[in-house]
Amino acid sequence: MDLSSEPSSSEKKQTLGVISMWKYTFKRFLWAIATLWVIITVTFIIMKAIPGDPFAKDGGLPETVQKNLHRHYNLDKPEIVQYGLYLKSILQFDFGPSMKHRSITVNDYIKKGFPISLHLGLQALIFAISFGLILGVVAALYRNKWPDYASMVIAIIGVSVPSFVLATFLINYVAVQWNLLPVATWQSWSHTILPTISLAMMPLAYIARLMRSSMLEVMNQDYILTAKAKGLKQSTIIIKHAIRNAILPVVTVLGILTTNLVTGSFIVEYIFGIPGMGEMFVTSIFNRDYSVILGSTVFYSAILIFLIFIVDVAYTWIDPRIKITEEGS
Amino acid sequence: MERETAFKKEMFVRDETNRQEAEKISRPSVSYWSDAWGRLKENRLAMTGLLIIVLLLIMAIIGPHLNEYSYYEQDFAKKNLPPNAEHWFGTDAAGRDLFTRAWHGARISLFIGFMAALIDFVIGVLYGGISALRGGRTDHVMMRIAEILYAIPYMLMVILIMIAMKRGIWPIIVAMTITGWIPMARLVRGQVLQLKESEFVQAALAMGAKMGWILRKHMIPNTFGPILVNITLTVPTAIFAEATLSFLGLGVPAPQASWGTLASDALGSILVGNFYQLFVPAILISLTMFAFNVFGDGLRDALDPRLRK
Amino acid sequence: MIVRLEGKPIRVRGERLEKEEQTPLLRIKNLTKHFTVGKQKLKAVEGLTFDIYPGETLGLVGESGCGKSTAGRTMIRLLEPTKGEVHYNGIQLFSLSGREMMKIRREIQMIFQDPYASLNPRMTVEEIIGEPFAIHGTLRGKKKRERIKELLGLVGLQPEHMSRFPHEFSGGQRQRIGIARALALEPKFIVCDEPISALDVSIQAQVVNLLKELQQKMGLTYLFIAHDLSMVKYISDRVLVMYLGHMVELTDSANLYDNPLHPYTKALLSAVPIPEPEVKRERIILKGDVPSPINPPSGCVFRTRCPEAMDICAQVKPAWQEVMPNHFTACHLYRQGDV
Amino acid sequence: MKESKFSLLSAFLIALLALAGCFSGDAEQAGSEENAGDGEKKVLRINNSSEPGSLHPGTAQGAHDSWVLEHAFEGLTKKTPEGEIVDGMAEKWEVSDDGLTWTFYLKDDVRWSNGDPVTAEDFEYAWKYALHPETASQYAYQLYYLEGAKEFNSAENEADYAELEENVGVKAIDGKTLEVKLAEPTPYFLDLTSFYTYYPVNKKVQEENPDWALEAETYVSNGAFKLTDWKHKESMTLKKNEHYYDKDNIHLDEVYMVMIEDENTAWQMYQADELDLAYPLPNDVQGELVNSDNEEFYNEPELALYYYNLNNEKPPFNNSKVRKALSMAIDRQTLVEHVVQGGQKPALSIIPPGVPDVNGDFQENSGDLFEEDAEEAKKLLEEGLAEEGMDEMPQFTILYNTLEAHKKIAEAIQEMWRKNLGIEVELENVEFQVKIDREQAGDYDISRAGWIGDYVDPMTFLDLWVTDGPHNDANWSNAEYDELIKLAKSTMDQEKRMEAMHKAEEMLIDEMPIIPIYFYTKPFTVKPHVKGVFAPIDRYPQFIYADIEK
Amino acid sequence: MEPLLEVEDLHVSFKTYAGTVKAVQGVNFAIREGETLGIVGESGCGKSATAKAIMKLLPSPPAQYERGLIRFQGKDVLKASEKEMQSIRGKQISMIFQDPMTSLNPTSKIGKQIMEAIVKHENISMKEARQRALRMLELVGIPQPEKRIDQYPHEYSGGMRQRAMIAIALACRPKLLIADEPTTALDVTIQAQMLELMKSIQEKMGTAIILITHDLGVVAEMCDRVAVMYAGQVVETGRVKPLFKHPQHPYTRGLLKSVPRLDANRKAPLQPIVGSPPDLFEPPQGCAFYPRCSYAMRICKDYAPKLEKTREGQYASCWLHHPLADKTKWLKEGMAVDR
Repeated sequence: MDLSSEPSSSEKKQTLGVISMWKYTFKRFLWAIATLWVIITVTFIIMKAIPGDPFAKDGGLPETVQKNLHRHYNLDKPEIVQYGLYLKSILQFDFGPSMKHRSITVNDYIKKGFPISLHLGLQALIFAISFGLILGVVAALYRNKWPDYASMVIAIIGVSVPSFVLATFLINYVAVQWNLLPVATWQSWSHTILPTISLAMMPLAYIARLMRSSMLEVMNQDYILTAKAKGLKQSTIIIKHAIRNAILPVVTVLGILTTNLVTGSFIVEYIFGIPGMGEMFVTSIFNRDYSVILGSTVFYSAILIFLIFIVDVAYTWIDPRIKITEEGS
Repeated sequence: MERETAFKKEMFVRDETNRQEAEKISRPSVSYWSDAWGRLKENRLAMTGLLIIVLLLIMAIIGPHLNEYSYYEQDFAKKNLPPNAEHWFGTDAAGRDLFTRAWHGARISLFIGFMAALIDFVIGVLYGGISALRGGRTDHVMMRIAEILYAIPYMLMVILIMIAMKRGIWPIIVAMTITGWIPMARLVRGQVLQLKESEFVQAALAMGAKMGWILRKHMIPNTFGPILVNITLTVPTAIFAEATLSFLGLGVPAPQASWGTLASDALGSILVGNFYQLFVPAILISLTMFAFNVFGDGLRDALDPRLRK
Repeated sequence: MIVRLEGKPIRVRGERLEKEEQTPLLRIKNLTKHFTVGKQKLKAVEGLTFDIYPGETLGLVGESGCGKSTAGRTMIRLLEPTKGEVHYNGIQLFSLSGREMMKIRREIQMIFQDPYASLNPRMTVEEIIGEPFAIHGTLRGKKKRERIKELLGLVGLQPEHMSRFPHEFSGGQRQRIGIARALALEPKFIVCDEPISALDVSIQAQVVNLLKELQQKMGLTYLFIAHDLSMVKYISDRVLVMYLGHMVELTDSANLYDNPLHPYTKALLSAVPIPEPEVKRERIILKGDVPSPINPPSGCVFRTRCPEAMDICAQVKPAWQEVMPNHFTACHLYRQGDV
Repeated sequence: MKESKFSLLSAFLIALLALAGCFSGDAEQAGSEENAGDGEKKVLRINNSSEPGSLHPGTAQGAHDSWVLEHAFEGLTKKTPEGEIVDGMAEKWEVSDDGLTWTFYLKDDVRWSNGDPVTAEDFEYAWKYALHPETASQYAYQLYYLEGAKEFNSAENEADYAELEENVGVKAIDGKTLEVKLAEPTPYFLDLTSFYTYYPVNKKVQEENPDWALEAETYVSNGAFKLTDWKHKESMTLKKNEHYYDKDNIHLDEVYMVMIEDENTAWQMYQADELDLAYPLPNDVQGELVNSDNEEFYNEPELALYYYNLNNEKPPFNNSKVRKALSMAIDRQTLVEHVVQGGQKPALSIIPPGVPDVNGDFQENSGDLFEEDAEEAKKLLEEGLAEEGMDEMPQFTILYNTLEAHKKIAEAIQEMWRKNLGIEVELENVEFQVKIDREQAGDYDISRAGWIGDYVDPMTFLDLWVTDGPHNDANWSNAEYDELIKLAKSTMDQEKRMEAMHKAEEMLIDEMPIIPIYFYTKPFTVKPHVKGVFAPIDRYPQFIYADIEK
Repeated sequence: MEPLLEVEDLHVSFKTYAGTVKAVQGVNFAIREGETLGIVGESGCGKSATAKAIMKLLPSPPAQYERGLIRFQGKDVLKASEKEMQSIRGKQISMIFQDPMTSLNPTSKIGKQIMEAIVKHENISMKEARQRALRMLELVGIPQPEKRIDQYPHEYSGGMRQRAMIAIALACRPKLLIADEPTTALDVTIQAQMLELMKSIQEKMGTAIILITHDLGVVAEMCDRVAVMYAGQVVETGRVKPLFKHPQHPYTRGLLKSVPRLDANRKAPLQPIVGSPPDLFEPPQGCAFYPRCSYAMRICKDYAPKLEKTREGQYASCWLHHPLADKTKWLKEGMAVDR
């Protein structure tokens, strides 16, 4: 029953995996940069295609004043020069001045707005993950019984109500009528509750449904049977074997979900008057504040790319089966 | 050995007829789709969803004609009426009949939803199909392009494009589909890659089948299930996205109304207690989302090969 | 059941004699197929060289991952080869254009392993069996239906099965549908890719008997791929054993069972459990697992598991040689005429 | 050896929670600080809607900037709650007979919030700064009344800057005397000196730190309040300026301004007692309050006109009968009562009420200059179309900028034209900036517009429509009208001016290059415990003298 | 001697949307300590369901234990609570499954998966449990257990995974090991290793084994006694040697006749069992094997035979053993009938 002392093929694969892991990471990094560049360019072109002057005023401005403004913001230069200048400043991590607000630059905007959006987004994410996972697991464990239906109804209501409607209702009842929580602004933790709920309902529902189907699939796997055959308790099986494997698909969508939450909060931020990046994005679009639109799109995309990258890494990290060698294509 | 005496000798005569049953298939013939349908019918929630979708479609067609009001006619003498015998869903701030407007909105919202899904479907199938079938370098390049587009946050992209275009239903659809087709393309690509390796496609290839035949006879019928599921989930997403655009004032041009514009128009009405104006579109949107989601889930379960047999 | 081989001239596969003898239906020369996995090469098939004669059944045996299926598929150009030639009736298949290949495809067919995966679940039996006609545009309408009925009868199914879907059949019935499809164009050569491995014991015999019967009736030539030796012995005239992409041993079926030469063949033979509790056999248990074809061992690929491995095995790749008449093997234990 | 990766994942999640916790910790501090002060101090909480574009008087623009500036700064003059122009930084002033040279004498005890005295140089410096081409000030044109101002502002060559700057008609004679030379006689110049572009800037501070206006820490102003806290995009805090000469009449300790864009949310905050003053109000709320006798509700006149531009260069809108027909077919009473709902006055003339005539009110003296008459309108339309050789009204579009209120009005007018004239109109909404672009390019049929007077004089409206005027989006041109405006601009004789301007207004109505719709009002709500808020016709509600009595 | 495990008249069915599948319809067998019992049958005959039923591993719904008795060491398993079952599973009875890849939790280290069972059932520290796991890995022949213990299943080869599964199953030295097709997914040479391993472990630990397989060869090699299942029922049971020599049921006979034997003359044709197994949605009223049986009598169509003793140590359920039955054909074909 002795086996040869040669290292097995899978071991070799592992060592190869480590080497190519770095190469892979580096390649991914270059790729991310290229993607970002394409996005910058595309956004820049769209930006220039959008009609409307950022300095327009009802009734119009005297030509002289307009000229001064355009010169001030380099808008009088040929577009290719503007593009070059923009690329150059982005390389220096400088997104330039806001065209509407002389008091803050786009960098200030991001510095100020992003932590808030991030806080709101992550809080919503944590809320969505914790409740989504619980709902999903409960639904799967009580498949086709009332807890399943109850959690899925909650989940479906979550995906069914537009966030602006939900937010309006929450403000009207919870804050104004019942006076339980503040209406708007971003001051204390209690101010964050309503926007968090408004924002989290959609991903919560999504996670719950994903987790449910994932759990159902995992619970049918042979290794669950193995665990059961070992005599483990149902709770041990669910916690140690089922959830851990079922959570993998949830982890894969986490990146996109996080960006959706962090970048998709503009309506919630707008309604609750939260000085985050989303609110700033919406207002800057309506103000034609080019530099802010460009800056935030580029910044958002960079985050998205970064998060996708992180999730890829996290995934290889949780799931030992993923072998980089097989990702070559 | 003790035997019951009821057995007679002739019962133990060699029976030669038994072989007729050897290859018999006792169950009635069921095609793939009727089997899926049977499975779907068992799922009460999904059937409820389907019923709601059908009702919504019917109402979108006949709803605006069920009373004498048009969706644009204003009558300030009758503004902000709660639901009553004459105006079944009440009236809005300009005295327009909400029942008619709601179903007019259904037309627009559902049109946007279905159209977006259809375009996503067409582009996604072509793109994903070509990518997977050509394989190699083409596949690599095409998937990289999709990946780049996918790295732009969806709603941001939609808003940017909406602003660059004129208002209208078609621009909304275009904006939504400009990156919306990517998940479909990925799905199709995955499916096709999988099918490409499947034995029945290999068998057809061994027989000398051409690409067109394989597409028509093997790829399309076999990817149709997952694609259908994806479509049922794209429709509500598009309706939802349209509602978001409406909130930002980027929805359909007035006095047309989609559910999204109806809802965002009515947001102010809640401040003065006219809840029904918001309830009507909100409930319709929710109902649609609910219906499509449960139907899509049910469909996925019904078509899931792992759940067969 | 008559076995065709009897009464045929003895085929001696030596270079010199071959020209005078019956010409092979297929000549496979140095067939090699590598896959790219990431940056690495997976060497699935390495330098296969053998002939298949008209009317015979050549068994191709090896464990999973030894490249037998790849070899079968590459031979009929379902996969493009990395290297090598396949001559079918003297025509080099790999140099044919698509249109020329199309003609040849009528004569070459394949039967697949998994009767569940090889039939399109969305097609009726009629469509499945009729697919070759549709592709080649040979038969239409009523004639086509008649022929399909005929084919169904040939494989022991009833005409009323035509409107049924694959999932309504049992595994054996499905495999018979697959066979009917393969027979539709009256081919000369069929690659049977493990046609019985997925079937139940009682059904395996049905399919094997059917294949034999059809061979007799229609003068078919088979390449019969299998992963164990028990059934291969029944159906094959000659058997080729593969290990890790390489040819290990090739000889007449009876010869192989009576007098296996290569240690791997010996082990393979002894590993098959036989349903005879009375018989006690001395078993050769191989150590370890099959190495990865990405990094095959140096020298003889079998040496890592070979109970008789020598120093030379790690350094020199054993040559493929005819160590006895009609008996080829690649092993350092044997030198030509040394047995 | 690596520990369970799963537990690491949970650790990551916990870390996220902790992160969230530390953020909110910060926020809570800020919150409690604010709460602590509530009991003693008199704090007025209002909503400024948006982040100000700039709080530098030279580059400020629009209402969200001005509301802060009007309380933090003071110009040469200021306005009383009654709308009178009284002394501000200047205690007295003189004007030459030709109306071209103005001399202002500053008060002695006026100081900046950092204690520096306010000097005439500060004014000269501020005005010239705003006019400097490199400042690229949007509101620089507000200073074009000064001699040489326009020339300086439109200079393109850097070499000319110094010379042109020298030629601008403002000069500090000494520390307390400011001499201003105007290009044309401007009877309403005094009104302008209370406008924020005319505010002074602390020259010393600006020269030391050009970015002083970007943050509260470095902010120096000369008004009743000083900016003490500015959380960009979030909130601003104004505190009573102890160096203000009239500080005894200032009762508020602090003004806390949030920036909530959404009117609905702001109103809900007001309802939940998180704000003391709500302006602007959501449309539906306005409608309800107008018809109620809610004592918190105020509805003050506003120096502004809501109108539709007609593209006078595009047939059939080049025909005055067609234009008049469209105008006469609008039921303005229904519109203001049911759609706009703010108690606005239907506009049957151009100048809003509240602008003084020689005697009385300009608008009252004008009276209704035309009548709405659907029958007559239909007739006129047919005639007009016949004159243009058209059988029926071609398809045309109303262009408006995206806003719920504009949409409702456009929908209603669309309906009225459909009912009264039998014509089909389309609606198109675009972003504000796009609308402006399209108007200036002449790429529209009918477009929604509004004009808020810069100063209290009919001229702020009437000079919009002079031939080739920068704001003449209707592209209307009438030599006679141009003459009348020129006449009114060249004299200080009020009687002559007013007569010319009445005539000009009548011409506008007669020709109807634009369709006046209604005169704005300023509906807002104030909590009962807040006293002394007043709303000048051309300003947001002012709370300089406000007090809180709880 | 009191049997370790007794199964009497076990009935299990599955409720699905299309109807009820009667997967197990009256299964009887017993196993004594240290013995190896083979359960043999084709796919879908209910052998796996029976095995899982013994440990009450079938999820309910859709499974329903309709009637019958499973007695393990005198205790009725079917009546045991879930908690009692948990103390039996892994400790008293263990199970290994067909596919070692899917049976191991991919995200958990092998060592952890072994220790889990030990910690659950035995009151020992983690450190001791790890020592025990190491010893188990060594016992099942995993090289470098110190290193392997901290690896994940995907780092193991197929054969090693099945070894690891055995290590998990035997970690608490159970009385009974149920092996559900433990070698089906493995290559022949690996299968041989595995059978060897199971034999040696049984010798060392004295564990009783229920070996479920479709391969008569495996049964012949491994088992003391065998139960042949068809369509949810045990049709024949007895000691391996006499049963293989003198099968008492036409199905057993058919099975034996349809597999080729390595040593037998390859020219002797295989005798397949015609047709396909019945659909368990609508099990036939009479003998389930009736449509495929070459000895079928009229009675077989309507009356189901019972399992009765036919020879010493052999039980079969077939009307052929009825005194009134016509046994001519049966006898002619060389089958022994005792009475």
